Amino acid sequence: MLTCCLIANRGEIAVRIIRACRELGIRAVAVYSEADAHARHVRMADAAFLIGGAAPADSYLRIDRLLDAAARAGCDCVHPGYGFLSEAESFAQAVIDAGLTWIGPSPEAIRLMGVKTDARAIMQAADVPLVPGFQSDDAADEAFQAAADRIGYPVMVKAAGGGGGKGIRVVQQRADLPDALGAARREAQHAFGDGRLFLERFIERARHVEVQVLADQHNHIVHLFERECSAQRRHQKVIEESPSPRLNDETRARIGAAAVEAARAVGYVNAGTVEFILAPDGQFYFLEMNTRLQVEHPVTEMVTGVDLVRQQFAIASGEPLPFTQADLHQRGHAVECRVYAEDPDSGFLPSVGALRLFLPPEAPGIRVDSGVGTGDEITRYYDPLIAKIIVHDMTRQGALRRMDAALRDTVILGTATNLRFLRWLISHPVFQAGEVDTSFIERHLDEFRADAPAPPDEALIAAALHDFHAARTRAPSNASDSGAAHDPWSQSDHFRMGTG
Amino acid sequence: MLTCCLIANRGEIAVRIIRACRELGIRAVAVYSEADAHARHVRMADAAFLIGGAAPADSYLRIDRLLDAAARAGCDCVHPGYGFLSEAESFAQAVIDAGLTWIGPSPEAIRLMGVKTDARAIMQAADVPLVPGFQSDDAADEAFQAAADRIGYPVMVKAAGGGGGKGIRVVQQRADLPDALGAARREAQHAFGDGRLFLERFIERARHVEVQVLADQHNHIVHLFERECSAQRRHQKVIEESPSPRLNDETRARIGAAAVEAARAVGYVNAGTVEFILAPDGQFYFLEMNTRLQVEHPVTEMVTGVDLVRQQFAIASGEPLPFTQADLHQRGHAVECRVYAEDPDSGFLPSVGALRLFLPPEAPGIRVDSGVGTGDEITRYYDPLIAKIIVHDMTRQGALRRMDAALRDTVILGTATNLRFLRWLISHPVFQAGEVDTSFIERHLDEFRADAPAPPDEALIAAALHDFHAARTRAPSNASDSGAAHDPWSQSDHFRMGTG
Amino acid sequence: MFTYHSSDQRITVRLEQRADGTFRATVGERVYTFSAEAVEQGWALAFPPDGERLTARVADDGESRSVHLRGEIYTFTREMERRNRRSSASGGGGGVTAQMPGQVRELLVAEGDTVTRGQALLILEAMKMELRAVAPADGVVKRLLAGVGDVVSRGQVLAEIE
Amino acid sequence: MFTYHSSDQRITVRLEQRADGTFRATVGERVYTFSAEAVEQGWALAFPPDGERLTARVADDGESRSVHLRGEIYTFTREMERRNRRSSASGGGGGVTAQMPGQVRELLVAEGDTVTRGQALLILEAMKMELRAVAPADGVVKRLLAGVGDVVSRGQVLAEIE
Repeated sequence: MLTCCLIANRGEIAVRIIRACRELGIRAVAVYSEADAHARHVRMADAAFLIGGAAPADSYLRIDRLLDAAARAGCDCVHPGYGFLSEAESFAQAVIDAGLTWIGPSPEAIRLMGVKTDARAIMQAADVPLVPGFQSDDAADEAFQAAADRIGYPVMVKAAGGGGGKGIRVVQQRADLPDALGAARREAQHAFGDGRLFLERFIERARHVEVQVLADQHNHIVHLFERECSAQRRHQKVIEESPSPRLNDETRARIGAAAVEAARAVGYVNAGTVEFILAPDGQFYFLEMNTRLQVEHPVTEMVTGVDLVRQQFAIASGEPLPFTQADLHQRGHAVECRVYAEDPDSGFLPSVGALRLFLPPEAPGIRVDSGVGTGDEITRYYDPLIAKIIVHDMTRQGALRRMDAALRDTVILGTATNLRFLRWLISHPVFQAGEVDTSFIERHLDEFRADAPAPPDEALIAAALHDFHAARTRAPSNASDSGAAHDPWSQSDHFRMGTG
Repeated sequence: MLTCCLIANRGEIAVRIIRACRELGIRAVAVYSEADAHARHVRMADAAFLIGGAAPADSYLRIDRLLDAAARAGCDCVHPGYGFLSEAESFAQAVIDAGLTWIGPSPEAIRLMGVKTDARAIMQAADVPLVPGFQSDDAADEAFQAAADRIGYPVMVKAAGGGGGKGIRVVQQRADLPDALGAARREAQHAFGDGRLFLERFIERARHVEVQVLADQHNHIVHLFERECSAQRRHQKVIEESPSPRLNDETRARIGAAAVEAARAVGYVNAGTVEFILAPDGQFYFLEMNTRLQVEHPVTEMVTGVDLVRQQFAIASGEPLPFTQADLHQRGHAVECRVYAEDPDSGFLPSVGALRLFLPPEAPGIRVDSGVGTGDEITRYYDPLIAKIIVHDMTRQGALRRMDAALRDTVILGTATNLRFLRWLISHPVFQAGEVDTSFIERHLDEFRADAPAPPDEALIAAALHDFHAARTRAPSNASDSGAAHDPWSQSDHFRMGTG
Repeated sequence: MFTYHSSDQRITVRLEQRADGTFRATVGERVYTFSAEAVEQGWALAFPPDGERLTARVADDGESRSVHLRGEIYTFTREMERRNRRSSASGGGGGVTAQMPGQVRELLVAEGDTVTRGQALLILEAMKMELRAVAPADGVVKRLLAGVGDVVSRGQVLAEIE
Repeated sequence: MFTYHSSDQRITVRLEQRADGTFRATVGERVYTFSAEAVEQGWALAFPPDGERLTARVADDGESRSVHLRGEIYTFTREMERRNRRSSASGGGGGVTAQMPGQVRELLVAEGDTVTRGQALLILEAMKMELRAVAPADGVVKRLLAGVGDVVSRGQVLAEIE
């Protein structure tokens, strides 16, 4: 039995894990950087430890300090969340070496899937379909050139050592390859400390479909069906859904089986996601495996009824999976929108600042996962995710309608957000038809009018009511310096709510 | 296509219906009594009409004013919710006569199921199992006496004209029958204007199991499985769940089929609930049919994935059911707790007053249906329901654990609540074992310690922080007269929240 | 009176509470009647009082105002009353400004009236107190810039004396 | 200092903020160190500052206080400072009370000191202002009832002069 968990993360995923701990009766221990001293995950935890400065390299990436906090709190397990050290073999190993339980796959599985070229080789051996490509750890540009000619253009140059869209170049014609290799190598070296590259055929109008797997310590592996994540802007997922709107049952069964084979090939244990490219002709190809919980895991939870985070703890405790593949079914349709503090009007730049007001939507079939609330700061140090809004309904059409109502009801004032962009996207006929591919947003972004409309008179009247009321009820101590906002002795009374 | 709905109700069910309207693109028109001028359902609606004084007879039961509001707002349909006029044949008929669509069954079906003795006769003809009993519109006490001797003791005296626990007497022995008949007759006459009685065998340690049905206008009737509602205090449901923890698959199939037959026998259309008594020997007997949406409908929504309120609108629009019986499955386990403003320490009397603070629980798998928020009043005029907390999880054990976490996280200050009682009940070994019958709470209530424990030092410290802070930030205009609380010009700034 | 800027537009909003508790707003030239009720960080409004209901949420940050209404967020700026404008007006001997936000309860003079220094010009009600706005100097009431029922903000010019 | 009544118990709570921003509370005879942060209608507390964290929600209604803590609701009453107690104390010539809630910044006298009417006894800081508590009459400081760092409520007796 696990009794006390160090959560080596921040934001909404730390909050999500704390909630799972509450239900399991596990003590939840948070860590935080100086920038997160007042963050929601710190307030919610049963204990919290400061582990360094705002920069991730000085805090959330400091293995020594994380383990020190775990020791001081008496933790017996560590959950890494996603991002930060969640896919760091060295962290998993250090946790295990410290005598703690790692809520995730073995360091060996992380390593095998972490180097994209190694993963390709293992998948090839396991008969998991791969995009035609070329890989070599020490190939000269000439060898890449010859391989690209063989694979055919357009061809994609990718980094062997990492993911997340970094180090990727699409080369349309032969003449552009040398420059692309140079640029991708520099970017990969900078991002991952590993300049190795590989080539893949570039599949046009491809979709991104991924499969959730769960594997216990007793050789049971199941998949929890697919998530469609083709709505991406610059390789970053924006909206995810399950089921995929364009997968027939036969392909669904095959892609699920392929994901299970991929996991089995590396002796995978715990929750993981196998990502595939789906070509317009219905063929799918292994892309990579994420050896951790995924941002978009809630859509799978809603269509399968399985609590993935609780299952992660159960698996790490040695419990067998409580279901077989035959017990699992997709029911209804779930959609997730990632609401970011970013400004579509200025190229989607992060919009930092205080959330003057955040009222999440609430209604049957809506779930909101968020790490912030009214008054919290969106800082420049971390991902500017405000909330994940997830809806579930019997049909895709119903779920999209529910999402539109949810986005409409979401009130976020104080920072710019992508809410209007999300509403534009889900209402687009191509999205409604379920025919978005991974480059759809780039191709159609000019259709989105980012500039906000002029305020109607009702908005001006509401502002006038606010200004009049604010002037009347402002306390005499005008303590509105935000630096002191968290000190109860100088608390600003800027935020107030009516008795209505 | 329905475009504008008059919601002839208040509180959480009015809010629930407004939310369904939002998703369907239907304009939601609220009505309110003078006591509800600032109620949440009024604030959320697209339009709202005052229909009279606080007493239901002067507002929510006034058919003339409801129809007048519908006409003024240009409504084309009426949703009655539950309670009030939802099972009034006369209201359904008046709505139809006014040329509007009634979101519910036909007046005829309401009438047939409304008189309990008539309903018994129809069920008998339809081969739906009935508790052995005796009914006669004009029987003298002697005839009842003879019938009671035949049925056997204990025997139950019930009112023919109504439900809700009124007019019910359990008679343990022959000598007590005459007094019981007299008392029940007076109570029934007073409550329903109908003093007719009937007898039923009293089944000891009985459970209350009900079946949700949906019927469209094209002769399709399905059931959405059962709800277990045995946790009752004085015939009022406290906790409901689905599936029933003690129904085997064979009985589940038979009770579902019986409910469909019951609905078919009265030509039922729209959503309804057939209530059964389940005897310890596994036999079930028809109790009554509720010809409306039920308070506890969310547990069915969570285990079946069907939005019952949206289906009500679809059925009333003439749409066929989008599924057959074979498409419907129960998945996981859902539990609902009714959180009331009532004081278990003084016999569960309603605790009226302002909700000084209401923070509903939020986490994956938790749904909260509520018609009130912080600052709202719980008045003596209506049901003191604050919120329905509904949880869903893969297993009953998981759902109960989740419910305990949800109840723990529910913050309600300002009125007494039954939260501690609910937590006591779900943690009771008999409830955990799924073996509660309808008289369990009465038998075991003395085990519940209603008096709150003494405050720990942390609570006193928190109060001291509050008092110090409140004194410092109180605005100079001490406008705390609650009568003016809703006038923005004299708004009290009593409720404030920190910037943390 | 409140003044806002959106894009290159300058829009004034004048609020007035009526005897029955409902409001009248004049936005530029357009007049609205409505009811308003304070709700969490915003206002439940109905245009007109028995008409369409909507909830507006408002936040401010310095001069910036953002309003959430019908699923859309509108951002604009408030033109703040400038200290120097007020002082220059009174420097000219003639601007009478509101000392606190409130509602004009009664006008005691009319345009063209001759007034003496310290004479009460109008009564302002705010925070359950009455406040008299007085003439800063002897002169003639050139312009009255507020009417009975008007809601005025701190520093707003109420009258000009020449 | 704050006084509460629960059942038949009378419990006093004394708060003190320390230089590092954390707090010390004395509840009856028991001493706690903790950190506190304002959150929506309550406090995020940690006992001690790097120890167990919990969130307490507080509401008041007249003298009644209710606190939600670890899933339980506790209700008790606050003993309010009585006007007449204050006046009777000062009527005796000697009670010095806090004019506003705040924190004791500095003690300027010690018990036993002779003071003259109007002499500053201690400095109270509140709402970013400093306030001097002065002797109401000539006399000797009989008792000092507050120490540096103490958080005091309005009307609380700070010193007695004889």
